[in-house]
Amino acid sequence: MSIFIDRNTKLVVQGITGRDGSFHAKQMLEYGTCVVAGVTPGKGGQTFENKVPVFDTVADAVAATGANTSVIYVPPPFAADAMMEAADSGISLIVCITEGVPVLDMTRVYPYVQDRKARLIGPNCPGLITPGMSKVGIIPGRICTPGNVGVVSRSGTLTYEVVYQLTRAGIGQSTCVGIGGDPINGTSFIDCLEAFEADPDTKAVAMMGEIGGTDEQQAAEFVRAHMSKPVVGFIAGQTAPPGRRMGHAGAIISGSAGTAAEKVEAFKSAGMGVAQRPVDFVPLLKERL
Amino acid sequence: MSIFIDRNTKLVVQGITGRDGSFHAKQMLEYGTCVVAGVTPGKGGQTFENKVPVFDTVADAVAATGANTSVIYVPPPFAADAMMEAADSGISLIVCITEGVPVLDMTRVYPYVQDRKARLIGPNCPGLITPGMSKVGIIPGRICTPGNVGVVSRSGTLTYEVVYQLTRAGIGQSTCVGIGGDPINGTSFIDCLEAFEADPDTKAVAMMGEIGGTDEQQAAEFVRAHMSKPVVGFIAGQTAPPGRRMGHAGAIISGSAGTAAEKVEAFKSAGMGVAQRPVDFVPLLKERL
Amino acid sequence: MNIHEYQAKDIFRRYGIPVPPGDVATTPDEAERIARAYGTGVVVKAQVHTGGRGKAGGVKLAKTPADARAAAQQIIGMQIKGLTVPKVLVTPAADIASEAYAGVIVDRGSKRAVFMVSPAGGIEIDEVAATMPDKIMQLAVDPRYGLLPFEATRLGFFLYKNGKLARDASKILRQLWQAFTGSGGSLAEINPLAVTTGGDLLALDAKMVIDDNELDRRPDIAALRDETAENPSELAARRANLTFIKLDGNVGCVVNGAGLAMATMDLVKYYGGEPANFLDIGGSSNPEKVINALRIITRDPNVKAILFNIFGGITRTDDVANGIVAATRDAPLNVPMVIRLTGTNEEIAVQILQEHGFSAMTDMDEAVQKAVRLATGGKAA
Amino acid sequence: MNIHEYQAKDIFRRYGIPVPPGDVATTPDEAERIARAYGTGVVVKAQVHTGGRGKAGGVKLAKTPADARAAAQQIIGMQIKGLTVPKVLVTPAADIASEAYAGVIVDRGSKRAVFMVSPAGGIEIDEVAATMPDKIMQLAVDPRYGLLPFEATRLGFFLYKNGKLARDASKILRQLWQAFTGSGGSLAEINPLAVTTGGDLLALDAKMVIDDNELDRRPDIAALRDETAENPSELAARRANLTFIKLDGNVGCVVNGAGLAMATMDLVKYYGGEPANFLDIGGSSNPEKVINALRIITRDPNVKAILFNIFGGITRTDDVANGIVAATRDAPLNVPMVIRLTGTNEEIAVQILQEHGFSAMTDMDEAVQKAVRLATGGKAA
Repeated sequence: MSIFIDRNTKLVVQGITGRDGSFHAKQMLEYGTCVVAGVTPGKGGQTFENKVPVFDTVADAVAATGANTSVIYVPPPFAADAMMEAADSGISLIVCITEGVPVLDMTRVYPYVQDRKARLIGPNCPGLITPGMSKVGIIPGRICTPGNVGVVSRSGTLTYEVVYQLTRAGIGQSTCVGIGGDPINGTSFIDCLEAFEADPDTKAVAMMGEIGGTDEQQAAEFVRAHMSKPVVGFIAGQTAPPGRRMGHAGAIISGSAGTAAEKVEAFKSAGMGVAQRPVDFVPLLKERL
Repeated sequence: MSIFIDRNTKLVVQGITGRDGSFHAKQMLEYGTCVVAGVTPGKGGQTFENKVPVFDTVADAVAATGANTSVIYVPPPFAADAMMEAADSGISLIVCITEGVPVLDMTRVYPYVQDRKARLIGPNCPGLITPGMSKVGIIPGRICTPGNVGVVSRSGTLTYEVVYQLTRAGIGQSTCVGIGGDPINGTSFIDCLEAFEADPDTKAVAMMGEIGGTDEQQAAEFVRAHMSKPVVGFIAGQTAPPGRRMGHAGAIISGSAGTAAEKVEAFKSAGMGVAQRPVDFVPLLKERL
Repeated sequence: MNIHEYQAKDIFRRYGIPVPPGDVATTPDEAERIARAYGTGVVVKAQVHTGGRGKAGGVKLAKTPADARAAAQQIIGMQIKGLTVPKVLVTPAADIASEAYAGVIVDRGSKRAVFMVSPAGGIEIDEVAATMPDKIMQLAVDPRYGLLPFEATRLGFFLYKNGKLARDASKILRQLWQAFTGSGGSLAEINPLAVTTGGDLLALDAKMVIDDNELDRRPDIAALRDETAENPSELAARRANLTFIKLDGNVGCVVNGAGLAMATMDLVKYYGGEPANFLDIGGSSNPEKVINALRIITRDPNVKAILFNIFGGITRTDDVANGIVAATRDAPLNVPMVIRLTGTNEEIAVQILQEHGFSAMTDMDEAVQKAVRLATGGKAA
Repeated sequence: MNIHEYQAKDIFRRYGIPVPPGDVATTPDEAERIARAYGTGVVVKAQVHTGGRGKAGGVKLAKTPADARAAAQQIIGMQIKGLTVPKVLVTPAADIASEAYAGVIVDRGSKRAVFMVSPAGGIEIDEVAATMPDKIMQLAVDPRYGLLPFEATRLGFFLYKNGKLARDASKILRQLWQAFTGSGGSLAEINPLAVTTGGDLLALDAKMVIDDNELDRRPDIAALRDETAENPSELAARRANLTFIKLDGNVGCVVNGAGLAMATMDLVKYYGGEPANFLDIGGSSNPEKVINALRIITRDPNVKAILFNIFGGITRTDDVANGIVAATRDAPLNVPMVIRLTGTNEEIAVQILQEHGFSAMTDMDEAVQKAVRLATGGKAA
């Protein structure tokens, strides 16, 4: 019925009293997400929107509310600490929206979170949504509709574009996950594909990659070796010049590695559908459902 | 027949060209230990005593000789690095003789070695010996004789004293282990007791503790709960004043904790034999064998 | 952020890495003066944020001060891969016995910083990796421990069999690690790491790339940015807090979100056009960003049509519409513009645009096709 | 190594921890001068390497410079737990609203450095642990990460509900961690951590213990050793590279190995005597160490008999014998001596001793009994 978040998701919002945190906390509440707590050190005891208690630490929030999922909207200098705090406080799913986290910070965060058996999504990601049920992050709820296509992507608005086109074509989504555009992130394409393969209510997967790194190639290999469900892929950045960072910190062709062409080739070799344009997802998925 | 070291022990000596390293490497060779390699960076290619090849790194030594055990005789500033190098090179038993390793270094070494599933004995320890078979460290071979009493101790010469008395009284040893006198060390009394309990050729255990910490109390609890074999204990430091470090970095009564009296009490509560004097080990063990 | 060779060498020097002396010249006069002061043959090296300086003629050996002057004359102001060389490094020529490679880079696969060393130096490490992979040793650093001494020793002995050189190299690698982490690097490279004829190690060339996300907390490193070495339009974009990369096509693109921006460029190409740029106005809906974006794009004489592609999620499309109206009121466009907007406050945005004489589309493919048609005068799509 | 309160405060200050001003006086004159300069009431605090200063009368409040002079007069030179107070710290009296405790110590159980904080400060943390354990929060620091900001925040909010105080405390804890690790500490303690009536945090007292094994690599910290505050015989022993602790008994003990040394002392007690000292000559067989050991022990007028207990493993017993011969040749003993030697080169050692008129025993228990008998004039054992 979904991956990573569902009706049991009890969310704590780290940075709930900040500009972004408060805006999106409201949006999530409106969408129906079970937001049980907020955290801002020094604002413990306050109440957000007359219903969500605010705590000084994540540990306090977890102890008082049983929160199991966290979403982070704190500025980049504090994001690494926030991720580690969540993991150390027993949170099992951590979603970091913050853009601009130094990559050397992430090299420290990654093993820390792993040692505590938590899943991290992001940073620099739009989060995830299980349409009609729960939304954690910033993906606009109204562009989604419940259904059986899993969506996983390295980007934000491109995901919205594709999801919106799916929704308008009557193709609903089981869960949409934005894994983020940074070179080091917590959850990979493969992690999501594995979860979609195991999810009984996902029948096909739409996957949006981009230039830089080899995540898509490894994902293609995973699809070939381990997936029974059809996967349709797209790669952004066919026209990107080498050696330039295309907005996302991770979207860069290094030397001759990480090009769109090699990724598309990997998709094809794995027997995946390949969308040349975002709009191609609709017919390619329809054929496969 | 023994714990930790046996006929399959293939030893690399880290610091083999140093003063202590070369002296004890010779002693170990004479005792019959299978010394397969030495390591001193920059002396790779040399041969020690015309039979032991010297390498620049432990990784090289392991690759060339299949060494599985390491003993470390390098000066304190380099000891932490040497322990980590051994663990990272696939050595499964690391024995660090070096005295004077900063304790904050050890807080870093311990998780590093653990992550690599290696056993560390020491630092600041005399090592271990399985009489008649293999010796790793500095325990004088001639004071030991093969037999079925396991010996474990936090100290050096006190161990020799007891072992020598046992040998003269005709009580042989399965393995003698000096776990070292530092506040943080790799292998505890409990680790050794557990191994002795599992060793079919150990029939009883002699254990020499001292003031400081609570290792002996925990060991007593382990004896009570998990050991079928008799254990005789001794605690050095009945007359030590509180707050003073008695030679060993770990031998210190903090506040009112870690006294000899409380440790002896723990031994008694656990049903262990208690030697008031070193010489008492002989009759107490004879009764129990 | 890229920094110059001479800046990277300054950082290396601060961490104890042996680097040759050198001074920077922005004029041929200065270059000559520097060469004369050294009193030896010198190398004159273009300081520019791109590779391939050597092949492009940006590195020249000069035996005399007059030669140095002439070399600087040729190099300063030359174009290498679209960038103008603003200055040169003048450094004494060294007698070299052998050249190795030592670098550290953030590796996505292992999610760690990874050292790479090779006794085959002086050429691109990618080339070594492709042609003689056994000549490269890689070592991923556990960030919780940093580069451990024994790890540096392993790398050192892979580079040199000689014990002294191996130990010297291991020290340099530890210093390189400090320089790398202490500066917030995403890459630090010594290529070549030379053995002089006197038997000493010397970092003959130095390259560092700084993680942009580190700059806020490292003002000293941020201050190394050389704006004279940047593309002027990219510099203007950065100052306006826009992510902009200039390309050679004729369809100017204004998009929100990096992934959508790339997909839009790709679609321009798909329909037979060529994108003139990558431009991400980001998630906020500040009309000021739209004004700046249009200003920067219209400065490029190649641009024959402008394409807006905005998917309103967090971005409010009415804010974008207001930005378009404000920007074109002050400086009317002399190229056609295609606006595609959808999502948050789409109806309001369309109304605002229509009130000011703009039409808006909602379908991305149609909008891209139209923009390409306009840019090419109907020749494509 | 113990350092003084004022030295610990200097270190804390260097790491940004707010500590009150203060100056050190070694004479009453100085103390008066310092108090006058502050122009406020002061506290005069004994600087001595032991706890329980307050109870012993080593801390006095002084309202006027004359009072400060009088207090210093009383405190400097006084004995606290066997140590002579060499100097006092004169520090302005502060107005305190509340007192908390913050400390970090190397914990054997968790094999990590552990922070302990308690809102109940100003008393020994052991007492708090015994009487109100829920008033203590402990946090073991992962040495691979250091004290993380969120961990410091957790501790801060355990100390203070007030957000500003909690954040200030969390900053101080991070600074304390830096001071602790940066100095090679095995303990660093602020007790009390005071809230002033003005609402600021202040480290009113400071205690640090340095890991002796860190001193070689931290010459700046090693230089803090105050030899005037040490027991003279222990100072002499340390200079001779011996581990020596003075006790109150009459049997002087010279042993190789710490465990055996303690066991020997215990055996002295077992047989009715009292050890005069702990002394470990270590594993090396340098005769010089034996000479120094004898010199230090015989300086203690309480010592009525000397007991050697040497188990020769690495230590060569013949070297020890030679040391005994050399030491007694230069300075004949005026107390009886019992020598027990066994192990490496035992036969040679016995021969050397016999040649010089000493007898040697091989059984530890017999030797101890004999030494006790000699020290007590036959009254015990």
